[in-house]
Amino acid sequence: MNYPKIVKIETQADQHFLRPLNSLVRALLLLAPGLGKQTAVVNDLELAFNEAYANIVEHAYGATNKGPIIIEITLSEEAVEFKFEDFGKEFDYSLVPEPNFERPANGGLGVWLIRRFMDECVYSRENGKKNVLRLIKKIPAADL
Amino acid sequence: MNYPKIVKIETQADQHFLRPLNSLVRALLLLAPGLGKQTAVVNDLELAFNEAYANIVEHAYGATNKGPIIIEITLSEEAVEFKFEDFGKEFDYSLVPEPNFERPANGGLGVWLIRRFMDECVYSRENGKKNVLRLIKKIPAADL
Amino acid sequence: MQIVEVNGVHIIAMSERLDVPVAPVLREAIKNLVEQNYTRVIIDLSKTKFIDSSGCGALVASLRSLIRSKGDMKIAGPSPQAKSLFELTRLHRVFEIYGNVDQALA
Amino acid sequence: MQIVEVNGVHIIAMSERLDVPVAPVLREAIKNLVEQNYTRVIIDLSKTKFIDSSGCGALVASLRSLIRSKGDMKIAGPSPQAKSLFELTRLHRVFEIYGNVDQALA
Ligand SMILES: Nc1ncnc2c1ncn2[C@@H]1O[C@H](COP(=O)(O)OP(=O)(O)O)[C@@H](O)[C@H]1O
Ligand SMILES: Nc1ncnc2c1ncn2[C@@H]1O[C@H](COP(=O)(O)OP(=O)(O)O)[C@@H](O)[C@H]1O
Repeated sequence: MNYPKIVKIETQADQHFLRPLNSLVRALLLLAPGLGKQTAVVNDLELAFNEAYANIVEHAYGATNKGPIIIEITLSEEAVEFKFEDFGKEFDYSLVPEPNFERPANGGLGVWLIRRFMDECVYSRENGKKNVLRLIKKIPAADL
Repeated sequence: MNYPKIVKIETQADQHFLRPLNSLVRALLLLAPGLGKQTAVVNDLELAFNEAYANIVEHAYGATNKGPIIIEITLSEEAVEFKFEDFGKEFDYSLVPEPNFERPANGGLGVWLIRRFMDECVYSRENGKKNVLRLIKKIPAADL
Repeated sequence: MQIVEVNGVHIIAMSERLDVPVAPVLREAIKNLVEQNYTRVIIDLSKTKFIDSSGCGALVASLRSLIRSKGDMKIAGPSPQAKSLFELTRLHRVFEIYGNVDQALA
Repeated sequence: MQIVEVNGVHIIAMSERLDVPVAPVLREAIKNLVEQNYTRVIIDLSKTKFIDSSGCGALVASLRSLIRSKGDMKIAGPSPQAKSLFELTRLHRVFEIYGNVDQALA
């Protein structure tokens, strides 16, 4: 099979699509070379994907603002990349504080989990209107 | 929730993507208004989607020719539409003969099943290079 | 999501996913129970394969609201994904976690 | 896909999907059995939730090749989706279909 394999998806920003997209991502990951048996890594990647999409719907667009989310998933033999593009609010991921683990809250874990599960989390604002978030994880060697 | 809901997907033509795409389609359909409890209809739609994608990979492109498949899924309250676009061989779906049910063969059921499960199956060749296949199914009223 | 009552304890069995679409449903269910003064709850996660941050948030909010009403909340049967998420977020120190509903009831 | 032998009958248990990626694997497995003169086969579909036209094609090809070698092929435990597909394509008149493997073995 020839790598990288790339899937592009575009939806309106809508939590409705979270579960169908997660199903696609999970099935894709389980077919990736080196990930099929690493359920824990697949779980982490699915969660990171889920948090990033959910945040864009909830925070970049919010209840009143609507627009598309454009996703590109790249599977190679070494890494998995999720790229998200949206036209909502500008946002600096690096400003999100660490959660206060001594005082658990009703939220505030999503960005921390994304960072924790992915090796790279790169955000850029393009042309003053597009948010681009690239999440990359190197595929760990399977313990045999 | 606001309908229609539209998802666009683009992949290289590759049977590798069949199962992940089927997972997405199935999960989307189960969320569509009026389809959640109609498992048999969801099965039929999933199968039609699967056959159309598989045929484009195998027949429109084939082993040597490579190119993208662009999919648009539209869920409305009345209908489900799958639109497939590819840049492979031209093909007239209406020329596919009925299977010979007296003499079962190793193949030749795909297009017949698509027609059988969908209400409309419209093919067009655009600009002498693009194949566009639109499959539409009206959502049947659920038997209560 | 399904709720049954056993000896004054309400067991809320979550379905396959505890994520953005269901997190508010869980919070609403807890609110309704607290309003009726039912404050002893077990959240049964034995069918739940996937929890996300909104699910964790809903569990924290539920626990808080039950404790505020002098009740308690136990979590039963988390999957490996749920367990490792609770540990990572230190929520395993905050939640009372049991292997299954029977153990949580005992 | 898993193959076990019981009293000279080979039971091939298909996994969740009998579709484009596995159809050729099934055909290859049948070819290997026939080459070794094992021609009595049960295809166990009890775990299989989804069959497509390539799956039907592989079953027809398998049946043909086994009959040509004076063997037989039974299908056990098809799901509602598989059953309705077999009926629609009239394959239920061609296949010997049983509720489960035990009935097919009996
Ligand atoms: N894509 C985004 N666009 C704008 N703001 C965001 C985005 N993602 C996260 N945020 C902001 O960062 C905060 C922390 O996000 P997160 O860790 O996911 O927790 P939560 O979503 O539960 O608040 C959010 O409350 C929001 O203010
Ligand atoms: N998208 C397509 N592009 C070109 N040819 C096609 C396409 N789909 C089907 N065909 C042709 O129609 C025939 C019948 O297709 P189908 O009913 O799916 O059966 P099968 O794929 O098993 O042959 C194929 O063998 C192929 O020649």
